[in-house]
Amino acid sequence: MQSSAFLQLSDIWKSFKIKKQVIEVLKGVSLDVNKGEFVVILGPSGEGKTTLLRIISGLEVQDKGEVYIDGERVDNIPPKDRNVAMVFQNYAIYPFMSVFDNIAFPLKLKKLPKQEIAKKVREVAELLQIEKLLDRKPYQLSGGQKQRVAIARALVKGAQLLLMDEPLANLDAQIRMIAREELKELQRKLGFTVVYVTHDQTEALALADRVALLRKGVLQAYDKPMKLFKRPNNIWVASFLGNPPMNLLKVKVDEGAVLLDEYKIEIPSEISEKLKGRSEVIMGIRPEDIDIGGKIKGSVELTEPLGLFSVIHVKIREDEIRVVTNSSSSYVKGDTIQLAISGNKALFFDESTGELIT
Amino acid sequence: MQSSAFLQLSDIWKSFKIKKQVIEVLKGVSLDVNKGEFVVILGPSGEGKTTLLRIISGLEVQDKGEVYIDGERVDNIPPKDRNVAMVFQNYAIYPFMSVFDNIAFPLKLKKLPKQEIAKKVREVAELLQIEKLLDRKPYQLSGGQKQRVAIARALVKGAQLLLMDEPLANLDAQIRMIAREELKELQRKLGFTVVYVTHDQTEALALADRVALLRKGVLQAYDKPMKLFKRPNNIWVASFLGNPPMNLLKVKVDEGAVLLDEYKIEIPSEISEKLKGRSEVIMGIRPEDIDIGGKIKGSVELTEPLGLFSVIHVKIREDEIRVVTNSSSSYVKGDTIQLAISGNKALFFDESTGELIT
Amino acid sequence: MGKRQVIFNYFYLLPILALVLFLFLYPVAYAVYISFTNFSLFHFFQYSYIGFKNYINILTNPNFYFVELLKNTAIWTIGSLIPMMILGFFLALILNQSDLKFKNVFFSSFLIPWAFPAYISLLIWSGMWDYSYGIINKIIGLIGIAPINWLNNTTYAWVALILTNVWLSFPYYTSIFLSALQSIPRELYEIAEVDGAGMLTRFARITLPMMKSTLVFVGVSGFIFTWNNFYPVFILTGGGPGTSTDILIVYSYQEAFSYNQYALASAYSIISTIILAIMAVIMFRYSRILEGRG
Amino acid sequence: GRSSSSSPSTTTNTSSSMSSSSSSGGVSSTTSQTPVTITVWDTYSPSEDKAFNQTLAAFEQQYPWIHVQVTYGVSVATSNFASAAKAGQAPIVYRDTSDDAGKLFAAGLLLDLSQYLNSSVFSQYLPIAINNFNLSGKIYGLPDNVNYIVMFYNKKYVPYPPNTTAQLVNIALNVNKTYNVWGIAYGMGQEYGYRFAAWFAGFGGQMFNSQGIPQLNSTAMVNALQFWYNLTYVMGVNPQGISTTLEQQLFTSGKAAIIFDGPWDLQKYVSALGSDLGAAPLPIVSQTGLRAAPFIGSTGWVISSPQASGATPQQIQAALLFIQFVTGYKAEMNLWNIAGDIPAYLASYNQALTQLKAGNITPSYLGSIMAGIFEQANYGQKFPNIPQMSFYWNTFHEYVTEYYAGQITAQQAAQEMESTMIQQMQANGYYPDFILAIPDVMY
Amino acid sequence: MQRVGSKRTVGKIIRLAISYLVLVVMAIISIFPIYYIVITSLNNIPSLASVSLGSLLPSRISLNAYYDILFQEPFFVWLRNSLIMALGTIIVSVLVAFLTGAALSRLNVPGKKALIVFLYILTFLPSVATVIPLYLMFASLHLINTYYGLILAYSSGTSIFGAYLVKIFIDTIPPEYEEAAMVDGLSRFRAYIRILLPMTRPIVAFVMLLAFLGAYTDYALANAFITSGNMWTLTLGMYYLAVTNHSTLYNVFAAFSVIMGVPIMAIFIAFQKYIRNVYSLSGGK
Ligand SMILES: Nc1ncnc2c1ncn2[C@@H]1O[C@H](COP(=O)(O)OP(=O)(O)OP(=O)(O)O)[C@@H](O)[C@H]1O
Ligand SMILES: Nc1ncnc2c1ncn2[C@@H]1O[C@H](COP(=O)(O)OP(=O)(O)OP(=O)(O)O)[C@@H](O)[C@H]1O
Ligand SMILES: [Mg+2]
Ligand SMILES: [Mg+2]
Repeated sequence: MQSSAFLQLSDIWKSFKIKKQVIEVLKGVSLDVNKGEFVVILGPSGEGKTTLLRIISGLEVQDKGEVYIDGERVDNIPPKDRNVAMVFQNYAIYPFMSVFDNIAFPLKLKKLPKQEIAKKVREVAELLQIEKLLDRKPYQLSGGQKQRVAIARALVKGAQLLLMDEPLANLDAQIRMIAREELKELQRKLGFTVVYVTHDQTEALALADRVALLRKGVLQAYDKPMKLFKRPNNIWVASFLGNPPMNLLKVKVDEGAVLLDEYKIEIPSEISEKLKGRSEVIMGIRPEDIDIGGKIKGSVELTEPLGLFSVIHVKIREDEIRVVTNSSSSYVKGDTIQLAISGNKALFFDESTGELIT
Repeated sequence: MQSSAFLQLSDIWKSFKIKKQVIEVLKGVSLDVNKGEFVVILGPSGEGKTTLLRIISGLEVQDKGEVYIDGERVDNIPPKDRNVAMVFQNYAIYPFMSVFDNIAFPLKLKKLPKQEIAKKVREVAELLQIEKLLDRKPYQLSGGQKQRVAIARALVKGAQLLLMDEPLANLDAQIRMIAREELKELQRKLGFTVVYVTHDQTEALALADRVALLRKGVLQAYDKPMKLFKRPNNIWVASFLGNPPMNLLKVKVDEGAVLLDEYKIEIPSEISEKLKGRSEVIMGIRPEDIDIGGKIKGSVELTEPLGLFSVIHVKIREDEIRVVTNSSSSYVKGDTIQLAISGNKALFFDESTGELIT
Repeated sequence: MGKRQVIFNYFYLLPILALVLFLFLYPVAYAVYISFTNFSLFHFFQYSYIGFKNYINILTNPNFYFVELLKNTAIWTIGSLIPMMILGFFLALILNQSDLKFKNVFFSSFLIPWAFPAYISLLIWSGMWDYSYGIINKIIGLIGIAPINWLNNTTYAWVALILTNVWLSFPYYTSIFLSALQSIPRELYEIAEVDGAGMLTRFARITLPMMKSTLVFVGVSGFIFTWNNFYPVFILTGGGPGTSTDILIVYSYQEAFSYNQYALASAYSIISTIILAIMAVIMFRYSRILEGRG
Repeated sequence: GRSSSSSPSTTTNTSSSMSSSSSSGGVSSTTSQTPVTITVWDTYSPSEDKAFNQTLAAFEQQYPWIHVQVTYGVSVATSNFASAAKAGQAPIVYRDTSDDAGKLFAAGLLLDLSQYLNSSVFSQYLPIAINNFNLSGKIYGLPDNVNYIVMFYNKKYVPYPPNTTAQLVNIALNVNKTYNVWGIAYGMGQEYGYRFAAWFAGFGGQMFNSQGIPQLNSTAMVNALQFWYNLTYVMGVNPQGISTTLEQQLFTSGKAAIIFDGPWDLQKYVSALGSDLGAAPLPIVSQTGLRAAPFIGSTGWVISSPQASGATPQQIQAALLFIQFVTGYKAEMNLWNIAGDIPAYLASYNQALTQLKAGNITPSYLGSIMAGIFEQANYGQKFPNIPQMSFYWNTFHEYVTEYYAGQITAQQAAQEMESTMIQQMQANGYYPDFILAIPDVMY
Repeated sequence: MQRVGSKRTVGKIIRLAISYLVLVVMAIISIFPIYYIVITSLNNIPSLASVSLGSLLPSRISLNAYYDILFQEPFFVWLRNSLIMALGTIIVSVLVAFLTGAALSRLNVPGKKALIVFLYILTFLPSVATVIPLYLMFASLHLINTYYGLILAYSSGTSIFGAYLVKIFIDTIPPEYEEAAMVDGLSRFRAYIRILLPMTRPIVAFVMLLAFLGAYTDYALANAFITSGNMWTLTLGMYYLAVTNHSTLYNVFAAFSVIMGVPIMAIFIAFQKYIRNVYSLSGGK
């Protein structure tokens, strides 16, 4: 069963019992993470991301399946002996210890000499630019600072595997962006392996070497972020990624084209080939790939100016389409708008399974 | 002192005493909100946004200044008689009441007949698509659902003024976007006046008729969102808005141009006119207005793929510049890149006051 | 692996199991056993099994005062508990006002009755209730009330007992209630205020429901404690006048140590415990205070 | 506490002298006897302990092979003794009141001394004292004192000690009027019947008949109850609802003229009133012409049965020597001289009387006080030590408090006392099959 | 400066005035009996009867009673014994209550609720019924006149009640704190002791108080299981002085009460913060 991956999860199942009801949280998740890789597990809330991390760390024991770290099966090894470090969703900084003591804690447990502890703590604190806070108590820290302390505590151990559970979720948008950059930088510099959980796709795209999309206890996709973004392998992935996400429209297959209501959209012949024999498919088209000024008529429902660009919600019969435009355009509700959808920027999904056709 | 505005704040001052230390939170804030307007108060964490809302609702009493609602001075009127509705940062849903009872609460206080209460609750629940949840207890709700309950409770009163304190902050990115759209829709439909607090600028830009930027207890700016975005009136506003925000670079003023290090950037003559007599100014240029393929040479520090686009961090001497590009470009750290900055897309700020010059 | 962990988890309960079983299992078994015998000072080394005779006697023979004792125990327990909880709650509410000054001073002074050994306080109180020389009659004399023979009249004796007990116990209730009140999120009050609720409405609609589980827990444990609270009655009235303020626990004590009727005393105690246990289990069930979070 | 109140004399004889947990050890010489250790619970008061320690030292000198291991400061010990006995760990030697020890003896916890000592030993004690330790003809303890209540009065208010109740009432009324202090301090409200038994007898009552059946429902009881009710609630010369503690405080602080109490509290009264203190026997009840007769009780030393203490025959022998020694002439003279206990050992008693008559007591007013106390000994009744007696205290208390609380009449109280007591006895199996005949009343 | 909110100020003043009135009255009632005993202890007239309204302000102050207690009686032996028992009870109670509470709140132990209710109900049996069998048991185990016996006896009730309090408290602390420590290298048990225990400080302090009070102020058990004078606790010494010795020394009794009560009050006031925040101070926030 073993592979050369640094972390390997093999067919992990996990369920919880709450008041005699069994909730299946993970249903056969397999995942390989290479040494030095930064893997982000992305998925909606409550779909088992945290549970998966807890199984890796040993805080939770899977019902079925195996976990290997660095080639060794760790299922019978308690958390304290797995040599992983973890950053929790809510930081879990010990409120009764100073920042220094918080960071030094894992080292004290290893019974390192005092001087060495002080040295290591100072190093990692400098790395994270919190060397001035070492004497403070946690309640004297802002959210972003707490964050760094939690990360410092995880880093100081020198563990090869770092598990992070939505570490930036509680930060300001502003600070979040900076923290994100720093973290990525650090990981590159030190080369440790990271499994990072989030439900924020911007974060996932910015940080990940590979993104694992988790939904309903099953891995929906596991690939490079831009690959997933550009060619989502099913409609759920398509509808989950992107902000605003891809428009998904039911279309009729025609000779060399598809029909969106009465509008004909030409498609390249190699795609047309693959759609042969189907009467209806789901067409996916990114909002930014739709141009204004075409034949498809719709009425504007709402315009959201988002600074860099605006999102226009357009109603075409019963379909609502989101279009991203340059922010200088200013449509208001009720305006009629004409759109152009280019068939070679579109993706097509099977109508019943939702899988990508082409 | 009175104007025709529906809500008028006039020179509001407020300070708190904590252990004999006085913290000045608001330092003379004046704000007019018209009937039916959607005003967003935007600012970093801890700068007094919540405090301002609480003063409007009457939960806090200002040290100085006046509050008028619908022409009436309300400083002596307790919160319960101000006929405003409020949504708190953390929802504040009564944990022991069902969803129905939570929403019905303000109506029960008005001693409306039971049937009327039931009717109104049902109406507003349908509006927010939570009619199926009415029998649940709060702990059985997801974050997004709680959110809607809190909004429903605020709406059901039929108050003319709705105060909302980061109502969407705790939601998934996905749900947040949907909730945002619905809220805007609802406000348009029902026409109530909203004062909305957030530190998320995307939200502010998407929702606001006007945005009030609050910082250090002072209104930094108060204008239409796109106006602020495009022509921020000072460097703080410029650095705060946009994700990534505007690049701010110190440049030397030259004849008909400015100098970024050794690179000359031509500027239109009417701007050049205004910069006359200054030796150094701060140039603001949006990351998306910088093009790749020019004369300005830099080295790539980091590329963040963000789906729709990528952000490239470029180092030019000691300046770091963020550039937004099409996501198909793939630069890695250390690559040399050449940039073009067009002088007529740039803004210029006074070097010492930070105010917009042109 | 999971199974082994579950079994291992029982080790955490081992100390309390050991402690309580060690200190109670044998005594309880012994008490049950001798309650079926005629063990007393006069059947000391040789006593014999007499079946349910002690229980039948207690429950049917009017000389054993059972009905009266039960009634008195109920008066004592409920009569003390209700004013204690109301007063404790009321003071906690007052102390919980955010704009109140000198909170610590008042709170500290309220802790004093609790901090002083109850046993000593009771001796002080028995002096204070004295008819001719007690300070209480002197104080009520100041406002023109004739001296009252507190401890020698059933009604007044109950009043004195309950007031003393309230004095002894209200600090405990005040502190628990105060800390529970402080854990209620302030926003709940504020949103209600914005929604138009006045002070009384906020109390009835938010404070009370939010305090429910604390009130029930404190009520149940207070009920159990008061039911078995021996000293106040023992020291202040000794159950008098007559047996009109005698309660089960005090009477059992007298059976055991005045009459040396150990078997009867055990039977009384066991009946009392059974009644209490039934009520406790009902209250635990109903209140769900043992349920987990959420 | 109430258990102690059931017999006030119990509470007078306890102590806490903490000097050491064992005596000063026998002299090393192991003569012909093999060494033996006996355990002793000492219930003396601090002043009595001074006397006891002298006696103890003398004992160990005389019997060096007997090591006496004393536990000092044992208070309210009857129930503790019973618990220890149940565990087989009672002390070998113990000191208790004659009535409480009677219960223990009836329960089989104490040795029948008659089987070990011949009657010549018992005849060395005051007859009433040794008789206090006699149950059904068996002697279970050797007395070290006799105790009973007398009338103490404050000479500042009381011109002459009242000899009849009529005089008592008169003086009380007068004192009340003249000095605005209480005529009498007698806390009826908390009475358990020890002191009241004297008045009951004075009004012609008898607690048990010869079959051991209670005789409380009598006119004597009604009259006695009413007499005190009138003094308290009608004439108002006796304060309502006071405790024994408060009685003493009133008397010592000069706020009451007369108190009925035992010599065990003499020290307090002497130090508070000095030469103003007087003592006399309780008065004659004018209605009956009988003198109020207090219980004359004794405290004394007993030996646990082997089942209770696990004592060996050798230890029993040593214990017998010990209790004879600590109730002997020297020992009781020590107690009399140091603590003022009235001796139960005949020779000591006579010696004390002689001292009194010769006026050898200093200060001199103390002599007349002691004379008054000794005189009371002529007018007492035996303190019943039969097991039934234990039902008297609480029953009496229950109804006397109801009567004084105005809830029942005196007649009802008397009736209820008797019937309740009989019912209690029945319920607990002492009636009618477990009646112990009362030995002849001595006085 | 403008006057803002004057109408609301009136309501506030009335509310606060009533509050202060109630607080002052209750504070007086709380303190009065203790004041009364302090006054009596300083009064050389050893009598309850001599206490009048006027004597509430003493004219003559005397420390005789204190001298008598501290130097005429083996007070410090009693104090030592009381403190040893109280300390032992605190240690046992806190450890047992904490472990049990943690297990109740955190661990999956089937049947734990029923078990704990059962244990709790066992403790309902009044000491009247248990004192003799306990004596027999202690006697055969040689626990009479020992510190251990009493410490165990005191600890059982406090432990189980304390376990409930601890459980309710731990329920409010997110488990991630111990879990972080477990990942960092502690076993579950040690994580409880090193991390969870300090985080439950307020409730642990509260259980300590209950344990202290239970042991320090007990009379009944001490009287039953201690016969040897050098093992006496303060309450036994006090009972001896106040009751056995016929308490004419009312001021001595009062002084004893003061000496005994003051340390407890000091502890209470020092722990005030914790007592007040038992529920709200959970470290998680
Ligand atoms: N100890 C537990 N007992 C019972 N149910 C649990 C337990 N832990 C998690 N669950 C349930 O398992 C599901 C997955 O939880 P998990 O915490 O792994 O989700 P998540 O993906 O991390 O969500 P989020 O993004 O909100 O953190 C949820 O429905 C949750 O209620
Ligand atoms: N009741 C109070 N007592 C003392 N200081 C307070 C009080 N309320 C707010 N402050 C302080 O006033 C400042 C502004 O607080 P406010 O809650 O208005 O900020 P905010 O802009 O809403 O922040 P956030 O975005 O984090 O919610 C903060 O520094 C806060 O610590
Ligand atoms: Mg999670
Ligand atoms: Mg805020």
